[in-house]
Amino acid sequence: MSAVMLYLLLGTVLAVAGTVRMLLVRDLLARLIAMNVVGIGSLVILLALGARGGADDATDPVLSALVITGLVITVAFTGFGAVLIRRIEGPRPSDRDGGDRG
Amino acid sequence: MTAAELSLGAVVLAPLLAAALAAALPHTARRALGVGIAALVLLLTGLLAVQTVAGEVTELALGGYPAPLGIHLRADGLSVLFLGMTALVGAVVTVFAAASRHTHQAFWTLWLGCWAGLNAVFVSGDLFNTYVGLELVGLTAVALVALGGRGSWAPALRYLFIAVLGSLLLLVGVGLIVSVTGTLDVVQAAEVLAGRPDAAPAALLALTLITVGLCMKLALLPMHAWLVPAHASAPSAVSPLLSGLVIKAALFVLLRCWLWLTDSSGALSALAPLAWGLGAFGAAAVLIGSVMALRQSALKPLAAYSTVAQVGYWFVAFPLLLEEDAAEGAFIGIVALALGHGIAKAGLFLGAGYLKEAYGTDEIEQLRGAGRQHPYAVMGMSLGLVGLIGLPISLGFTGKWNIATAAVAAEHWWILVLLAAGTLLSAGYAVRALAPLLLQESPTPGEARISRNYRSVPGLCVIGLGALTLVTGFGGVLIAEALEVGAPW
Amino acid sequence: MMETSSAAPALVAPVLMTLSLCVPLAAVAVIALAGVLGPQRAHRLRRGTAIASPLTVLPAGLLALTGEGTELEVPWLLFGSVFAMDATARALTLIAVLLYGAALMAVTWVKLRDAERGSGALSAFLMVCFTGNIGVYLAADAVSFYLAFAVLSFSAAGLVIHYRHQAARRATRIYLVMSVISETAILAGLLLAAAALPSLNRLGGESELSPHSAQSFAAAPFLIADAPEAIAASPHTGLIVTLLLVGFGVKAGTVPLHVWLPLAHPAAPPAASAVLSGAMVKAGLVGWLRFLPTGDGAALTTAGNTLLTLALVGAFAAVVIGVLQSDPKVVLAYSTISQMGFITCLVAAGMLVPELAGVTASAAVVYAVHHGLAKGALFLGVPVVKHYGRGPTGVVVLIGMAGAGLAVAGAPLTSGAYGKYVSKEAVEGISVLGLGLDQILPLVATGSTLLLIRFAFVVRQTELQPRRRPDGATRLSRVKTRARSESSETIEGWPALDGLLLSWLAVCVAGIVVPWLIGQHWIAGAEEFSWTAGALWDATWPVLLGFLLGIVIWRLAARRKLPSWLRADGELVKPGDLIGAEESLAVRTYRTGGSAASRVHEATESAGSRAADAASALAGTIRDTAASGERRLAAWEGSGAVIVVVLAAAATVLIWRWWG
Amino acid sequence: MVSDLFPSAALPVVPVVMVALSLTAAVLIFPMAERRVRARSWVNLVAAAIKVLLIAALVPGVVGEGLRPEFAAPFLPGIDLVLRVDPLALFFAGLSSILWLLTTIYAIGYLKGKPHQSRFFGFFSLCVTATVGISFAGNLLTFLVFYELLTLVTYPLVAHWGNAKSLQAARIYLRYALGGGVAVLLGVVWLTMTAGPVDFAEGGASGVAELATSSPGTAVMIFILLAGGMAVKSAIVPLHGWLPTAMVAPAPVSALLHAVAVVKAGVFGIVRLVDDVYGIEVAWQLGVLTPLLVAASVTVIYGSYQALRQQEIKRRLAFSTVSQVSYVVLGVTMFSMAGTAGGMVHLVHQGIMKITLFFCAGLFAEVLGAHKISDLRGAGRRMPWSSAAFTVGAFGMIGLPPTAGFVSKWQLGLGALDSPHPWVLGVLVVSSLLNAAYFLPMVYNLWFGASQQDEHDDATHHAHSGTPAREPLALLAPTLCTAGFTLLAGLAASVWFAPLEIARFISEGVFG
Repeated sequence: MSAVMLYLLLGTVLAVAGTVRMLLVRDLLARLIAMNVVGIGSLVILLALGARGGADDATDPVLSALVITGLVITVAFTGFGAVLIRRIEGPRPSDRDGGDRG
Repeated sequence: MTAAELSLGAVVLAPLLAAALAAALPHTARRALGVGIAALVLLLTGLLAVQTVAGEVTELALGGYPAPLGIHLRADGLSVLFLGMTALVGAVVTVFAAASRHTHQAFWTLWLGCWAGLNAVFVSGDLFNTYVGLELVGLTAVALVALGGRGSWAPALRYLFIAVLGSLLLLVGVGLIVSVTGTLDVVQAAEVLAGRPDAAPAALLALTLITVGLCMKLALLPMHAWLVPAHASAPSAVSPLLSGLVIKAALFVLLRCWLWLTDSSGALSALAPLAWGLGAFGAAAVLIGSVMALRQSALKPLAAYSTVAQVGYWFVAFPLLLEEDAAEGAFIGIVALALGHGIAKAGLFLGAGYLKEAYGTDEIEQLRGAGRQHPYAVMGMSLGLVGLIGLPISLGFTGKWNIATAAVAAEHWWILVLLAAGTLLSAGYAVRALAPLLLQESPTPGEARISRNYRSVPGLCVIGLGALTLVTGFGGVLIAEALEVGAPW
Repeated sequence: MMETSSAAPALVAPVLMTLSLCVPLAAVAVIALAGVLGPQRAHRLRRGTAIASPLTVLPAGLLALTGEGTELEVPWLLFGSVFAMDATARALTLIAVLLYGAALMAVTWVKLRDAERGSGALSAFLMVCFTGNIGVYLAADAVSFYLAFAVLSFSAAGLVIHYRHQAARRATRIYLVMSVISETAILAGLLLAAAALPSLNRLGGESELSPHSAQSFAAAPFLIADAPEAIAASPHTGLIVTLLLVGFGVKAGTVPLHVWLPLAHPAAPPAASAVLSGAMVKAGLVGWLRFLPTGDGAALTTAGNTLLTLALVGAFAAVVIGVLQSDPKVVLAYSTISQMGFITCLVAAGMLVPELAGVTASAAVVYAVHHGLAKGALFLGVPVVKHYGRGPTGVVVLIGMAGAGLAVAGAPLTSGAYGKYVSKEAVEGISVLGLGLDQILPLVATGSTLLLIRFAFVVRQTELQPRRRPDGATRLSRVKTRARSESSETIEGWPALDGLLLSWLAVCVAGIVVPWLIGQHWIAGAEEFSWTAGALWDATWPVLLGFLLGIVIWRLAARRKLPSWLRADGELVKPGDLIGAEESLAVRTYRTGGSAASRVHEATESAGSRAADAASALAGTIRDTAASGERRLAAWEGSGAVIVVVLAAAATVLIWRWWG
Repeated sequence: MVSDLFPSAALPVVPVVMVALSLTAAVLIFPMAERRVRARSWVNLVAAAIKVLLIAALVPGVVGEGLRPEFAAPFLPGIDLVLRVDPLALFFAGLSSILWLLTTIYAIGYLKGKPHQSRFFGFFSLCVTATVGISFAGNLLTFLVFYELLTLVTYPLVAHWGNAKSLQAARIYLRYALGGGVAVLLGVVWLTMTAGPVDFAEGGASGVAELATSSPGTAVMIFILLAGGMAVKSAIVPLHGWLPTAMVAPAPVSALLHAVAVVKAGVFGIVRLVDDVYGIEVAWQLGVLTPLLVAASVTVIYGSYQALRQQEIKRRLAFSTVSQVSYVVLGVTMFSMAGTAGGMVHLVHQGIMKITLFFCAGLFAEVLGAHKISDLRGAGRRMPWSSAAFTVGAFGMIGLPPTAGFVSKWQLGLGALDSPHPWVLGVLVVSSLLNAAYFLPMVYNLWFGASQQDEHDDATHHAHSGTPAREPLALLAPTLCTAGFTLLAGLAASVWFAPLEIARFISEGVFG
C-alpha cells in the first residue's frame, strides 16, 4: 500500500475516533481536545488527497492552502472554546469568595 | 469595473472593514457606524438586484487572478435574493439594536463581521471562499450567542462544537471535490464532473459529507438539540439574526452544491437515497418541531422550535429536486419558504425580545394583555406568525403553494398531507403564543418598564418586519424570475 | 274575465281598489306608530283613529257597489300581483264591508267607560283582518291570494288573544298551530299547482323553448284563473286537492279541523267573533271555489265523496254537541260549523258533478252571504241583549234577534229560506246513500232550528244573571275604569243610542235586504225565485219539525225524564270536543318523540365525546413521546450518540453503493 | 349610462378601491387610541358609506350593460390575483357592504364604553375587506387567499371578550375554519395542477370541463375536497359544530359574521364552485350534486330540529342559521333554473333577515338582559320597536308572504318541483313547520306572553304593567332598517334591481 493510502487510512481513523470521542464525552475540556483530534484527522486526509493528486510528488497547492486555512480556523475555535469553558466552569461572579467550583 | 461589480466586492468588504473599525470606536459611535453600514449594504444590494433582475450574472475576479486560484465572486439570481433578504432583515435588526438600551458593546463588531461572512457566502463563486465565509459566520454567531450573559455560555459552547464538526465535514468534502476536479470554482467543477462519469462515486461521497456537515449547521431534526437553547438564550437583537439569517447561509451552500455542482444527469439520481433520507428527517422535523413548539410556555423557545419545524419544510421538498418536472417548482418553493421564514421569524424573535426587555420575561402567562401596552410589537409578531403558518399574502404561502404544486406534478401525495398537518400545527402554536397577548386582560396592570408611547422605535421595527412579511408576499413572481438568472438547468 | 257591466269609468275602479286595500292599513299604521308621540298624545291619537276606523271600510263598499270586472295590475308587488273583482268577490266583499264596519262600530263607537280595554289594538287587528279578508276575495294571482290569506289568519290571532285570560291564550295557541298547518298545506298545494302550470314557464316567457334557453325576463304571474286546469293537468292532482282541502278546511271549519272554532269564538270579544264567523270562515270557502278543479270534467270522486261525508257529519254532529253547550257564543260557534258544513256540501256536490259546478258555486255564495249577515247579527246581538234587553229597546232587540234566528234557521220569507231554496235547486241530481242530497239539506235546517232554540234559552238565562261586562270583568274593576275615563268624558258627545246597538241594527236590516239584492242582481243563476207555494212549504216543514223536537225535549227536561248523564251544561262534551283528544295525542307524541330524539341525541353526543377523548389521549401520548425524546436529545451525549448513528448509517450506505 | 360615471380607464380600479377601502379603514383604526371614539366612528362610517355608494353606482353598469370591470396583479408564477365584478359578485358584495354600514352603526352603539374598541373595529374592517375580496375574486386562487384571510381576521372578533369561554369558542372556530381552509388549499393546488389556472367563467372554467371528461375520478375527488373545505364555513351538518359555540361573541360580531360574512363566504364559495368552476352541467354529469343536496337537506332539517331544542336566544338563532344557510346550497345543487335563482336570492334574504334577528337579540340582551327565551315574556310591551323588528325577521324565517323569506321559499319550491328531485319540496315544507315551531312561540311570548308580574293578576283587569323601556337609537335604527329591507325585498320582489330579479338574471347566465 502506497504511503498515500496509509496516510489516508490514518487520517480517517483519527477523524472517526475523534468524532466518536467528542460526541460522547461529558467533560467539556475532553470534548475540546477531541475536537482538535478530529481537526487534525481531517487535515491529514486532505494532505493525503493532495499528495495523491500531485504529478511529481509535490502536493496539490490548492489543497495545501485548504489545510492551512483549516488549521487556522480550528485553532481560532479552540481558543474561543477554551475561553467559554473557563467562563462556564470558572468561579461564579456572585460567590467570588471561593464558593464551590461551578 | 462596472458599478455592479464594484458593489459585489464592496458588499463583502464594507461590513468587514466596518467590523474592524467598530472594535476601535467608542460605544455611541458604533451605533452610528452600524446603522450607516446597514444603509450602505442596502444600497449596494439594491444596485446588484437591479443588475441581476435585468437578466445577467455579475462576475468579479478579485485582484484579476483567474478562477482556480483567484477569489471569484459571482452574484446570480439565488444569491441576490438571499443577499436582499439578509440586507432587509439585517438593516431592521440593526436599527432595533441601535435604538435598544440593552445592546452589548461587542454586538456591533461581531454582527458586522457576521454580516460580512453572510454576504461572502452568498456571492462566493468557489467552494473555498464559501467555506471561509461559513466559518466566519459560525465564529461570530457563537460569539453573538455568548453575549447573552451567563445562561447563554453553555449553549454557545455546544453550538461551537456542532459548528466545528459540521465545517470539518464540509472541509473534507470540499477537499475531495478539489482532488477529483482539480478546481474550486463551482461552475468549472460542475463541467469537469459532467465530463468524467467515473468520478461520480467520489463526488457522491463528497456531496454526502457536505450535506451531513451542513445539516448539522442547519439543525435538521436529529442534530437540532443545540439550536433551541442557543437561539432562546441569545440576547433580543441576536436571536432574529441567528434564526433568520445564519442558518440560511448553510441552506444556500447546500442548494449550491446540490443543484449547481451535480448536473441533473447521472450523479443527481444517485443521490436518491440521501434525498429521501433528508425528506424523511424533514417530515419528522416538521411534526416534532411543531408539537414541541405547542408545548412551550415561553415565547423564545416556542419560536426556536418553530425554526426547527420550518427547517423541516425545506428538506421535505428535497426528494422533489430529483424529479424531472417538479425540480424547478420545488426549488422556487424552497427559496420562497426560506426567505419568508427569514423575515417572519426575525419579526417574531424581535417582538419576543422586545417584550422580554419590556416585561423582563418572555413567559406567555406573564405577558397576558401585552397587546394593550404594545400594540405595534404584538401586531408585528402576529403578522410574522401569519407568514410562518403560510397563510395567504406571505412568502410562506407562496413557498407552500409551489412545493404543493410540484408535489402534485410528481405525485408525491405524502408531501400534501404533511403540508396540511404542518399548517394546522403551526396555526396551533401561533394561537398559543398570540391569544393571551392579543386578547386576554393583563393579570398585573403594572406599568411595563419600557416607555409606553406607541412611537417607540423598537416597536416600529417589529411592525416593520411584520409589514415586510406581508409586502414580500406579493413577491412570488419576482422570486421565480430572479431564480431564472443563472439557474443550473 | 267578465266584461265590465257597470258604467264606472275604467280609471276610477283601480284607484278605488288600491284605496280599499290601503286605507285600512294606513289607519293601522297610524295606530301602531302613535307610540312615537308622548303617551298622552298617543292615547288621544289612537282613540281618534279608532273612532274613525269604521269609515276605512267604505272605499271597499263603494268598490263592491261599482260593479265587477275591474282589474288592478301591480307588476312590482311580489311576483307581479293582479287584483280583480268578479261576482263572488263582489258579493262577499260587500258582506265583509258590512260585518267589519259593524264590528268596528261596536268596538269603538261606545262611551269610553264601556269601551274595551285596548280598543285601539282591537280595532287595528280588525282592520288588518279586513284587508286580509277582502285581499283574499280580490286576489287574482295565487301569490297575492296566499299573502292575503296569511295576513288574515295571523291577524285573527290578535283578535282571539284580546282578553289575554287563560282561555284566550289556549284558544290562540291552538288557533296558531292550526293556521300554521293550514298555511303550510296551502303553500305546498299552490307550489305543486304552480309547478304543473303547462302554459307558462314559471320563470318567465313561453316554455316551448327548452327550459334552458334564455327567455324574456319578466316572470308572468301565476294567475288563479289558470289554477284549476293546471291542478287537473298536474301528475299529483290527488295530493294537491287533499292539501288544498286540508289547508282551506281549517279556515272553513270542516269536521276534523274545526276544533279551534268553538274555542276561539267565546274567547274573542263578541264583535270579533261576529267577524270570525261571518266573514273570515268564508275565506276558506272562496279558496275552494277558486282553486278546486270543479268544472273541468275530471270527476274527483274520491275527494268529493270524502268532503261530502265530512260536511254532512259536521252539519249534524255540530248540532248535537252545540245543543249540550251552556255558553251562548259556543252554541253559535257550533251553529257556524253546522252551516259551513251545509255550504261545504254544496262545494262537494260541485266537485262530484262537474256540470253542476257553476250553479253550486253561486248557491254557495248566496248562502254564504245570508249566513254571514245572519250569524253576524246573532253574535253582535249577544252583548246587545245584555245591555238593551230591558227597557224601551227590549222589544226592538227581541224582534231583531228573533228575525236573525229565524233567518239562520231558514224560516219562510227570510233570506235563509231563499239561500236554502237556491242550494236545493243546485244539488238536484246528487244522492248520498240512496237519499237525495236535496232531501238531506232541509234536515240541516231542523238542526239549526234546534240550536237556535237552545241559543235563545241560554241567552235568556245569562240575561238573568248579574250584569257582567262582556269580558267577565267584575264590578270592582269597572269602578276603576270609570275613574280613569272621567277625565276624557268630554270627547263622547254621542246620543244615548251608542255604537253597539247601532251596528247591530244595521246588520239586521242588511241581513233582510242584502241577500235578496245580491241574489237577484249580482249572482247569475239565482235570479228566478218567487215565493211560490212549494217554496213556502219547503221552507216551513223543517222549521216546524225543529220546533216540535224542541218542545218535546223541553217538556222531557222540565219533568226530569232525560237521562241524568245528559246534562246540557257544557261539561259532558267540552267546547272544541275533539281538541281534548288531539291535544293529549300531540303532547304524548311530542314527549315520546322528544325523548326518543333526545336519547338518540345523547347517544351521538356521548359517542362524539368518547371519540374526542380518545383523540386527545392519542395527541397526549404523541406529545409525551416527543417530549421524552426531546429530553434525551437535550443532553450532549444523547444528541451525540444520535449523530454518530446518522454518520455511521450514511457511511454504510455509501460504501454499500460504492462496492455494490 | 354608467360609462360616463366611470371613465373606461378607471373601471379596473373600482374593485381594487372596494377592497382597499376597508383595508385603509383598518390600517387607520388599529393605531388609534381607545379614547378617540369620534374619529374612529367617522373613519368607519365614511368608509362604509363610500363602499355602499360605489356598489350602487356599479349595479346599473354590471347588471344592465354587462360591464365586467377586472383588475389583475401578479402573485404566483403563472397565476395572478384577479378581482372581477360580475352580477353574483355584486350581489354578495352589495349585501355585505350595506349590512356592514348598518352593523358599524350598531356596533358603535353597542360597544360604547367597552374596552378594546380600536382592536375590534380594526379587525371588523379587515373582515369586511376579506368578504368583499371573496365576492370580487376572479379566480379560485384569489378566492382562496381572501377565504383564509377571513378565517384569520374573524378569530380575534369571536374571542373579543377575552374570557375563557370566548377563547375556547374561538379556538374551536379556528380549528374548524383552518381545517376547511387547508382542504380548500389542497383542492385548489390539485385542480390548478391538473386543469391549469382556474378562472371563474359563466358556464364553468374551460380546463375543468376537459378534466371532468378525461379523468372524472380526480375531478370528483377535487370537488369533494373543495366542497368539504367550504362546507365547514357554510356549517353543513357534520362540520357545523363551531357556529353555535361561536355565539359567545358580542352581538354585532355574531350579527355580521355568523349571519352574513363567514357563513355566506362558505356558501358563496359553493355557489362559485358549482356554477363558475365546474359549471352546473358538468357537475351534474359527475353526479356530485346529489350528495351535496342530500347533505344540505339533512342540515336543513337537523338545524331546525336543534334550534327547537335550544333554550337560549342566540343559540337558537345560531342553529337556525345552520339550517337556513343550507337552503342556498339546496337551491344551487338542485340543477334547475328556478332553484338556482331561489338559492341565490336566499343568500341575500337570509342575510337581511338573520341580521335583524341577531340585532334584536343584542338589543334584548342589552336593554332587558334577556338571554333565555323565557326572559322574552311580555317584552313586546316594554320594547315595542325591537319586538316588531324581531317579528318581521321571524315571519321572514318561517317564510310568510309579506317578507323576503317567502319569496325565496316560493322560488326554491318551484325549483324543487322543476328539478329531478321533487322530494326537496317535502324538506322545505317540514323545515317551514319546524321554523314556525321554534319562532312562533318566541313571537307569541314577545307580544302575548304574560310577563312575571302579570302572572298573578291574570284574572283581574290588565294594567299596563310594562312601561316601554328606552331602546337606544344607535342599536334600534339599523335593526329597523334591516327589518324594512326584509319587507321591501319581500313586497317589491319584482322591481328590476330587487335581489330576486338579479338572482334570476344570474341563474339564467349559469344555465347558459
